[in-house]
Amino acid sequence: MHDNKIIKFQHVSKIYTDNIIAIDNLSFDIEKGELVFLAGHSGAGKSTILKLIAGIETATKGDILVSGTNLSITSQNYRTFIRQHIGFVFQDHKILFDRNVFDNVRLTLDILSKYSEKEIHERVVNALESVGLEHKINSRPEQLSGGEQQRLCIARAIVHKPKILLADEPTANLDRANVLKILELFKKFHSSGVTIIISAHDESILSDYGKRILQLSNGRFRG
Amino acid sequence: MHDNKIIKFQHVSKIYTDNIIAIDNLSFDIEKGELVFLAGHSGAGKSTILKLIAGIETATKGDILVSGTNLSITSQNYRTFIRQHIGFVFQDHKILFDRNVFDNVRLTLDILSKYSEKEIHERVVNALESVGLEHKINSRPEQLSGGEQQRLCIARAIVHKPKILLADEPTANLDRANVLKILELFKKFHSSGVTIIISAHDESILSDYGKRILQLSNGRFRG
Amino acid sequence: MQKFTQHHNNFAQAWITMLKHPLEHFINILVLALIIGICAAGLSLNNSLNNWQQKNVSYPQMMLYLDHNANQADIENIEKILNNVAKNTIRDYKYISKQQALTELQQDKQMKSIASDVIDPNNNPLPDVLIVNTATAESTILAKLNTQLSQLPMVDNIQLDMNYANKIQQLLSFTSKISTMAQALFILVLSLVIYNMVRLQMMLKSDAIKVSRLIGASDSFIMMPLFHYAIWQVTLAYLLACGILKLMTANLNNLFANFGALFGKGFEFTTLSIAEFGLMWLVIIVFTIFTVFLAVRWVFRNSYTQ
Amino acid sequence: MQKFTQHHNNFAQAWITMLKHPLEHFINILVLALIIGICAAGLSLNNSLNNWQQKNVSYPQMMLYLDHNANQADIENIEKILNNVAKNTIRDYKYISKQQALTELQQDKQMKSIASDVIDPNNNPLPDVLIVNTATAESTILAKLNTQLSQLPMVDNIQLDMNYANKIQQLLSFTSKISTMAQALFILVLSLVIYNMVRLQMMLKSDAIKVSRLIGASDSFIMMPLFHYAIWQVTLAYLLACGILKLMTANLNNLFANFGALFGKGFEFTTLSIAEFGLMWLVIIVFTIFTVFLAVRWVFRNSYTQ
Ligand SMILES: Nc1ncnc2c1ncn2[C@@H]1O[C@H](COP(=O)(O)OP(=O)(O)OP(=O)(O)O)[C@@H](O)[C@H]1O
Ligand SMILES: Nc1ncnc2c1ncn2[C@@H]1O[C@H](COP(=O)(O)OP(=O)(O)OP(=O)(O)O)[C@@H](O)[C@H]1O
Ligand SMILES: [Mg+2]
Ligand SMILES: [Mg+2]
Repeated sequence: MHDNKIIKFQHVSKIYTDNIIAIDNLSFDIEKGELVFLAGHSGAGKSTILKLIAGIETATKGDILVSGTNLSITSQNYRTFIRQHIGFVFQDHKILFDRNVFDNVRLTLDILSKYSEKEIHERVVNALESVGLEHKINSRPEQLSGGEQQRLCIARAIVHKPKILLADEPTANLDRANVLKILELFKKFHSSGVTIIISAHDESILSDYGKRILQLSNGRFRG
Repeated sequence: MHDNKIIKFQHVSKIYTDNIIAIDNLSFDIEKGELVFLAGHSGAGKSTILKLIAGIETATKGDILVSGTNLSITSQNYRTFIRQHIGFVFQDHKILFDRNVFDNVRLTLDILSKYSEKEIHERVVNALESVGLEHKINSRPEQLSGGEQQRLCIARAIVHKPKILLADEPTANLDRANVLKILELFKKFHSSGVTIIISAHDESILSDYGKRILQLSNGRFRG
Repeated sequence: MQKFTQHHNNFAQAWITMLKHPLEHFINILVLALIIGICAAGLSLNNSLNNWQQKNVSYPQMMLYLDHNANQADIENIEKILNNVAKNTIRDYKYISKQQALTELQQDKQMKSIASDVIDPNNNPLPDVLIVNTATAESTILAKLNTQLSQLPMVDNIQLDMNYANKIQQLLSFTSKISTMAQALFILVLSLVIYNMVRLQMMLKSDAIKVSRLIGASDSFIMMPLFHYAIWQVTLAYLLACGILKLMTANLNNLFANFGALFGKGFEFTTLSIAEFGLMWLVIIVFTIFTVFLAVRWVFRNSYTQ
Repeated sequence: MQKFTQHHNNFAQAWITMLKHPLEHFINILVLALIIGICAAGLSLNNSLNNWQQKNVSYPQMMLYLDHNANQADIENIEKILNNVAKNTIRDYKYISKQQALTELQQDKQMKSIASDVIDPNNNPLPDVLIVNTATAESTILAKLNTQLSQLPMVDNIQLDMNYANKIQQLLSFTSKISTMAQALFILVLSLVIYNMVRLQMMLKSDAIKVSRLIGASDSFIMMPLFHYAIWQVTLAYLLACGILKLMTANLNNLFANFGALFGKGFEFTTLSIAEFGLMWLVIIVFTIFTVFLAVRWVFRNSYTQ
C-alpha cells in the first residue's frame, strides 16, 4: 500500500511571515501515476502546495512524504537534489532572458549532466515540438508572445521526462485550442506513468476530464 | 469627427526580425471613451497592438495616431513622454522585486513628479483597495500569489487615472470572482470617460459585455 | 519643490543602498580611493619636486677659486659682476675667505686627519672662494655662465660638475614626465572605473530602469539616482584617499627629516590646503557627473532602445 | 567525460562573456592588475633591497688609518686579525698604501686644486689605510668591532660614521616593514576585489542561479562557471601586471644605472625567473579559487535559501 502513494500530506500547515496561513492542516495522498487537478480562487494556496511538494518551501507543521522521503527532515541539499526528478511549470514562467529558447530548455538537462550533446539536442527539439515551439528554437525569450513563453516553460519541465510533473496554472495565458493541446500532452505523459498535478483557477477547463479535482479555498479543502 | 477618434490605425504592419509578421495591414479606429476587447489565439498579435499604441514598439508600415499625434514621426523621447498619460497592464506583470507593493505602485506617480507625499499615499491606497490588495500594502512582491501580482500590476496602471488604459490579459491568472471584480473596475473607469482596450484569449469572459470585440487571427481581423 | 523632494528621496536611496551592503560598497570605495590616491600622490610628488627645485639643493654650485693675489677690490669687482647676472641664472653667492676655508677644513671630520698632517696654519695655502648658487639646471646656460666667469680677472679656476648638473636636470624632468604620464593614465583609469561602477549599477537595476521607461520615465528621472550614488561613492573615496595620503605624507616627511642628511636636505611632500582640498573635490565631482552622464548615454544607446 | 564537457562549456562561456563586453572586463582586469602589480612591486622591492644590502654599498666602511711608522709586518699582522673576524661582520677589506692614496688624491677633481697647492709629492704626508667593508648594519656589532680594531698596534685612528650606520639600518628596516605591511594590505584588498567581482557576477546572473536551483542544480554546478570566470580574469590580470612591471623595472633599472653615481651604486630591481613567475601564478590561482569558494558560500547564505 505504502508504495502506491507517491505524495503524502499529513496534517500539513504552511504559515508564512506575518502569520499568513496559506495551508491549514491539510491531509491527502496522491497515487503513483495519478493525474490530479488543484482548483481554487486566487490566494487559495495552490502554488504553495506545489512548492511544498517540490521542497521549494518547507511545511511549518506536519509531514510531507515524496516517494517515501520525509521532506521535513531532509537537508536542503537533498531537497534540491530531489527536484532533478521533478518537472515544475512555474506560474510566473521563470524563463531566463539571458539565453535563447534552446538554451532555456537544455538547462534542465545540463543540471542532470548525464547526456551527450547529441542526446541533449534531440530531447530539446522533441520537447519544443510537443508544445508547438519548434520554429522558435533559436529565438530569444523576449521575442515570444505570452502564451509562447508559457509553452517554453512547459517544454523545460518535461524535457528530462520526470517522474512527477507539477504544473502551476500552465494554461493561464493560452487560448482554448492551445489549452486542449497542452492537456492532451499531459494526458499522454499520464498514460506513460508520470504522476501529474495541475493547478488552475478556471474550473471550466477541468470539468471535462473526469479526473480527481482537489478544491481548495483559503488553504483548506472545500466542502 | 477627427476629435472623437482617440486611436487610429491606418494600414499598420509590424514585422519583427526574422520576417515574423505580427500585424498585417490593419486599419481600425477607437473612439474617445470606448471600451474595446481584443481577442485572439496565442501569437495572434494582441500584445503587439497594445505595444504599438503605447509607442513601446514602432510600426514597420502605416501610421498610428494617438490623440492626433502620429507616433511614427515623433521622437523616442516624446513617445516615452506620451506613456505618462497611458496606463499599461503588462501581460508578464513587470513587477519590481526590489521594492514592496506600495513602492511598486507609487513608481507611476514618482515618474509624473507632481504629487506631494500625502497625495501619493492616498492615491496608492485607493488603487490597492480597488483591486483588493490593501492588506498587502507592505508585502514584498515575492510574497504575493500569482493572481495578487496581477492585481498589483493593475493597481500600478490605474493609480494616476490615465486617459487611456491598455490591459494585456489582465485576468489570465484570476478566478471567476476576481475576474468579475476587475471587469467591474474597468467598467467604472469606462463610465468616467477613460478609453480602455482589454486583450484576452478567453472569449467566454467577453461575450457577456456586449461591447465591441476585435477578433484577431495571425495579425489580421477574423471574418 | 517636487524637484527637491525627488533629490531628497534619491539622496536617501543612495545611502540606503550603501548601508544595506556596506562591505561591497566599501570595496568599491576602496578601489576608487586607491586610484584617486595614486593620482593625488603623483600631483603631490610633482609639486614637491618643484618646491625642492626652488631650493638650492637641486641646482649645481659653482666654486670660483680666486688667484692667491686677489685683494679686496678684486673681490668687490667680481661681486658686482655677479650681482648683474640675471636672477634666474644665479640665485645667490657667498664669499669664503681663505681663513674661513682653513677653519672649516680643520673642523671637517673626514679631512681633519689629512689636513692636520699637511697644512701649516701659519702659511695658509688655500685660496679665497666664491660659492655661487645657480638657479637653473639648464646645462647650456650654465656652460655660458662658466665661460663668462672664468674670463674675469683674478679668477683662477672654476669648478662646476656639468655632468652632475646634466644628470640632476635629466632626473627631474624624467620624474616629472613619468609622474605626469602616470597621472594622465590614472585619470583614464579613474573614469573607466567610474563608468564601470555606473554601468554595473544600471545592470543591477536594469529591471527597474526598463519598467520605469515603459511607464514613461524621462532620462533625468533615471539618471538622478545614479548621479547621487556615484557622487557619494566618489566623495567618500576622495575623503578616504586624502586621509591615507595625509597619514603617508606625515610619515614620509618624518622619514625624510630623519634621513635628510643622507639624501639631500629640504625634500618634503607638500600637503593640500583646505582651499585646494575643496577645489580638487569640486573638480572630481564635475568629472564624475560628466562620466556618469556619458556612461548612462552609452548604456542607453546599447540596451534600452524604447 | 560529462565532467569534461561541462568544463569545456564553462570555459567557453567565460570567454564569451568576456568577449561580449570587452571594455567592462578590461576595466575589471585592469583594477585587478593594478592591485596584483602593487603586491608584486612590493615583493620585488623587498627582494631588491635585500640584494642591495648584500652588496657593499649599504654597509658602512671602516677606514683604519695606520701609524706613519707601520711597516709591512705590522700590516700583515692586522690583515691576519681581520681575516679571523666572522664573515657576517666583515665582508672584505682593501689595503691602500700611502703612495696609492697620494696618486688618487692628485687625481680627484675636487681635491686636486687644494692638493696640488699643499702637498709635496716628495714628502708624502698621507698614512697607509685599510678600507674595511663591513657586512652588517647592526650598530652594536659595529661598535664592538670598532673598539676591538682600535686596540690593535699601529692603528692610529678609525673612522666609522656610526650615525650613518644607524640611519641606513633604520631606513632599510623601515622600508622593508612598510613594504611588507603594504603587501599584506594589498593581498587583503585583492581578496576583497575578487570577492566583489564574484558577488557582482552572481548578482548579474542571479536569475539564472535562482532558476537553476529551483530545478535542482547542485552547488558545484553553480560554482563552476564562477570559478572559470574568476580564474581567467585573474590570470589575464596577472599577465598584464607582469607585463607592466617588466616594462617599469627595465626603465627604472636603466635610470638607476644612469644615476648610479649620484645615489649609490649597485641598486637594481630584480625580475622574476620563469619558475618564480609560474609559482606565483599558481599561488594566485589557488588563492582565487579559495576566495571564490568563500564568496559563493557567503552569497548563498545571504540570499538563496532554497
Ligand atoms: N512567500 C510568501 N510570503 C508570505 N505570504 C505568501 C508567500 N507566498 C504566498 N503567500 C500568501 O499565501 C497565500 C496563498 O498563496 P498561493 O501562491 O499559494 O496562492 P494561489 O492559490 O497560487 O493563488 P493564485 O491563483 O493567485 O496564484 C496568499 O494569500 C499569498 O499572499
Ligand atoms: N520582439 C519580438 N521579436 C520577434 N517576434 C516577436 C516579438 N514579439 C512578438 N513576436 C511574435 O509576434 C507574434 C505575435 O506576438 P504577440 O505577443 O502580439 O501575440 P499575442 O497575441 O499577445 O499572444 P499571447 O496571447 O500568446 O500573448 C508571435 O508569433 C510572436 O512570436
Ligand atoms: Mg499561484
Ligand atoms: Mg500577448
